[in-house]
Amino acid sequence: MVPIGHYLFLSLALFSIGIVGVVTRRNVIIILMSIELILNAVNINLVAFSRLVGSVEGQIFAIFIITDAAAEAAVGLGIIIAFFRNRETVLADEMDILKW
Amino acid sequence: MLDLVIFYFFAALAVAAAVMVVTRRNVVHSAIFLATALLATAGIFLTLHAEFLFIVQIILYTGGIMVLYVFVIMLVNLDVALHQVSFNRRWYVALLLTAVLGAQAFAAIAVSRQSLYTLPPAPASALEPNTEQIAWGLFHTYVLPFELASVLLLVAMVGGVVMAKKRI
Amino acid sequence: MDLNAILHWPYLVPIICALVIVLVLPLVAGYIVLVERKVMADMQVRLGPMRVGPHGLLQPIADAVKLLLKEDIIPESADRWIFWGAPLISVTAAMLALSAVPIGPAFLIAPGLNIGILFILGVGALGIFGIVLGGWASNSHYSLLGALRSAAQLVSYETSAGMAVVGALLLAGTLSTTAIIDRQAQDGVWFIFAAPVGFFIYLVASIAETNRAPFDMPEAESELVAGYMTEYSGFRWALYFLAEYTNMIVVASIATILFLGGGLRPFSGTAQLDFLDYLPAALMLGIGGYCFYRAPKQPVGVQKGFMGVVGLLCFGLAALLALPVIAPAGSILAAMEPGLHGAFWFLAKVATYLYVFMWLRFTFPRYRFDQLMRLGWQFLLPVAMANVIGIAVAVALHRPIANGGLGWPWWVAFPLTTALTILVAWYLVWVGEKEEPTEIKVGEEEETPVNA
Amino acid sequence: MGSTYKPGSGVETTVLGADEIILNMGPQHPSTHGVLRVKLKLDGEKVKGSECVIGYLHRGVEKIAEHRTYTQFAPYVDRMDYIAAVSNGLGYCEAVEKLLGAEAPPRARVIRTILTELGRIASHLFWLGTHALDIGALTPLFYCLREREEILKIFENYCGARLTTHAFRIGGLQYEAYDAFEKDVERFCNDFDRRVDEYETLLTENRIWVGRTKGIGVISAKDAIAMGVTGPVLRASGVEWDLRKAMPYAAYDQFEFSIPTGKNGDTYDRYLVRMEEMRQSRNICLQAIEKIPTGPILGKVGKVLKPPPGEVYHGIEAPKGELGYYIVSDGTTQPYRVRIRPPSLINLEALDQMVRGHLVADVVAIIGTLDIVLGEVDR
Repeated sequence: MVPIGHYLFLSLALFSIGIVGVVTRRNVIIILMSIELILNAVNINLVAFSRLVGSVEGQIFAIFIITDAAAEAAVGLGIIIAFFRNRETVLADEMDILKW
Repeated sequence: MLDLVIFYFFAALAVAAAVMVVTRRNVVHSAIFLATALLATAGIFLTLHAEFLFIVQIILYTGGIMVLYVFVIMLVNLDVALHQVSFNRRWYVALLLTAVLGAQAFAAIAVSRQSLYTLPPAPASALEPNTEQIAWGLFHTYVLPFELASVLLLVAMVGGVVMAKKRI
Repeated sequence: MDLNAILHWPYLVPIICALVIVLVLPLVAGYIVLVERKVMADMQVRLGPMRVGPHGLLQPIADAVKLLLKEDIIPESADRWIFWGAPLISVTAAMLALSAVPIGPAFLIAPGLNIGILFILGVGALGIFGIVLGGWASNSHYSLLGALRSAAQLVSYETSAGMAVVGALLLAGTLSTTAIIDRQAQDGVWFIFAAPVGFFIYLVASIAETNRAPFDMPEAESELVAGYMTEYSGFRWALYFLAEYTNMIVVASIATILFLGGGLRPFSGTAQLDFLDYLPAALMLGIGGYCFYRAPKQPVGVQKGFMGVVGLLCFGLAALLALPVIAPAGSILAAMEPGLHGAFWFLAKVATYLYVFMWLRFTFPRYRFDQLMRLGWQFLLPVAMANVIGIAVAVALHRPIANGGLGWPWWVAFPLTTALTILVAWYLVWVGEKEEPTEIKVGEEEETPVNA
Repeated sequence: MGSTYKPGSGVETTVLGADEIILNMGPQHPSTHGVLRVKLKLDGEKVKGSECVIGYLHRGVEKIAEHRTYTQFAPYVDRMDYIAAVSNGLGYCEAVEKLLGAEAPPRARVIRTILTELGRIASHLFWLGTHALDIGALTPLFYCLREREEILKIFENYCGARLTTHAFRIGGLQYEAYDAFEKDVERFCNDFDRRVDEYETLLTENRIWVGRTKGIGVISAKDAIAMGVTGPVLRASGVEWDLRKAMPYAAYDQFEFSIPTGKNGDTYDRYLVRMEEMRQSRNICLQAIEKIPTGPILGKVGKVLKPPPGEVYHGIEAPKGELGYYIVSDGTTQPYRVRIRPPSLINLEALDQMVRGHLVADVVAIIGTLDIVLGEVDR
């Protein structure tokens, strides 16, 4: 059994990389993908602790998070398509006015 | 020993792929690396005896969500984005702040390091049979969140359709 | 490490099985292509490949050599690495999916996998990445359109296929492939008889998933040249082909496991019909005999000899299949019987399923893309859901009273719900026909004149 | 559907909306029946406009005619619609005969009719096979080619050539019918009825086939007439116009046959019309072999053809539509000008209107249903 700390550090690494992606990239699609990385890091945490305490509840919540990720991807990508159709761009810093 | 080797293999793969996701200029490459990272995470789940979650990760995340991403990437024109600056102008500030945040979390884990490394994990049999236990939890204990999740998906579906449709 | 330790090494059997699959599968896929061409030729009043070897028996090898020797062209404007790697993704996913398929009780790479069916479905679906990325990396409109069609089609029909699988899983009560087959052995009934509608849905959805005619939109050669494979040539193209045929084997295996009783003999529980155990051997004997009958009629001496060798091979297989049955109970030979015969019946069922694929391909025209989507979402998916509900009800009706069911006999509960499901399907067809052609309005275009 | 035809409509390829792409189909494409290039303006997969680019197979047939004698030019016309070469020859020979004021003897005319109708069947069979192949049905092609092979064998026995037959000569026939000619034709016709039924069992009530062809590429009778569309395409729109009945030539006035017409002018109707035409052609052949008159096969036209100055137009009902020859003679042995009205080219002009609003897959079906031969379109 790999110590649980290993998993936490892995999770932390993925989480930080995801944060870096969200705050530094300009492309909205990559920002969304970075959010997926963050959610994934959370999942690793949950499952690791579920293994530690011997209860599947952590895994059940991981499933909920995956559901949430699916919902987020569907709506987010829908917005991106709608935005791209109007403005022909997918860069976050060009989405700077409320109405066009 | 074998456990550790497998863990480090998947962990290294996940981290390396994650780094590539946020640094690649080409969105398609990013998507491929994200899929790799997600598959590596699935492997991590397998080392944690979460077999059902492993396959859910592959079917839903990699097979479903990532296909959606790739699909959208191909719909929105890529060639323009390739010649644009891919990072913010103040990216170093963001990086610094993230590093601070990461260091804090790192410290937090490191402080409780001892207990995390010595706590005996529950016996692997506690999670067996994995699929049945998850089913029981989902459809019995957490049936209300489960239904709510389905409503969330419905809302997302409607939202996605409304957003992406040209003329409603 | 002595011999005994090696023999009891837990990874020995899986590794042997994996090697067999990786090494033999390309050959098998090649021969499926040959069989397909022969079947096609037979249906189209011609002979098919006849030149390489007797009756074209060596054609797959000639094809493989040709493809290997061809120049590996990577288009100038293609995304080199993705173009290079995409076929590998498809092949890897398809082969990986086979690792959870039990070809008979003895031949299984991952025996303890308690999520077997989901594993096959999920990993097999990853092959879509190879298709989409390959189409995108080619940097060609045809390829991209083919790839997008393929992705949309696969995702759409996976839902229906998944629902059909859920129906069978309700009957089985487990996800493990071996346990599903055991359950069918216990019940004495293959699930195709309990859930014929589910089987039909899975058949249609699996054809669509493997991009076969009449759903071969992604590679519709008359429209998109060759879809996502347009820019591929030589060995990479062959890899895509290998992936496609491996996927066919995978979906056929899923259908065999879930609906056709896996490696079970027909009427495996009926002792009076045990003479069926001789059927495999008899079949092989027949084929071998036919080879010897045809051998003198071959035009060249070499081909005569080759035909004789094929015949001998068949006789050998016949002996292999017959000996365990004849051998006294308890001997080593008799212990091999379940493994050998299980593999035979499993492969026979897979082959039959593939034959249906081919048969349909040469009979039907191709659907149009929107028709395909309409069929998938507006007909197949609702019927699949009705099927799941129907089976759930039937299972509840059939369950013994002691377990909280109603204890209806099998032959009442299942036919009743099947009939109801068919009624739903019929209703959907009726509704669909009433509102059928969503007239494509030409007037819609006029508001934005495209012509100068 | 209203009449939306605008002359000179094409695709503006420089101004594109956000979701629009230009897709080039052909000239090297499996289903453009040769070297047709279609520029499609697509919105997703929906066709917003199309433009045919032709000329990849241009051989200057009309110009060649000006430097050949009337007799020398006859084999060239076979190369236009090479699927139904007999019809081309018939049209040309009759046009020149008209110019000369000569007439082929009765026996020649009946044999011409038989061969032309066999050619029509062969052409329709080839159309059916490739059309079905375009829509994805692989097998009908081979069944169709099996029967076409029988027809080609008859041609081969008759004149030694299978495809570009050059079977006729100005003033009559080049060859006398061979001994078993009537028997061969009769045997083929007797078999053929059953064969057509066989194709129909494969396709006519097939849900996929109906779904792929019904309501696709609709063209109204009014539009069809306005664009000069002829042949089965016109008849499928409900116009009962067939030159064999309207202006009988060869020996068509002697035989009973009907003109099948459609109602909706869609791809399915065109399919039905052509299937029925094959049956009618078979009937004509059966009637004709009963009464092949005896007599000479070549009228008196002389060895050197020198038509009087003047001009003539003669149109026949080729398998694909009205095939017309307009010949101007200046009194020498060579025509001053030959202008050919190829049915495929005129029918192809309807393509743009037929494909608008349909999907890419339908474009293939519509090109197939127009039954074009690029040799004829480009000449």
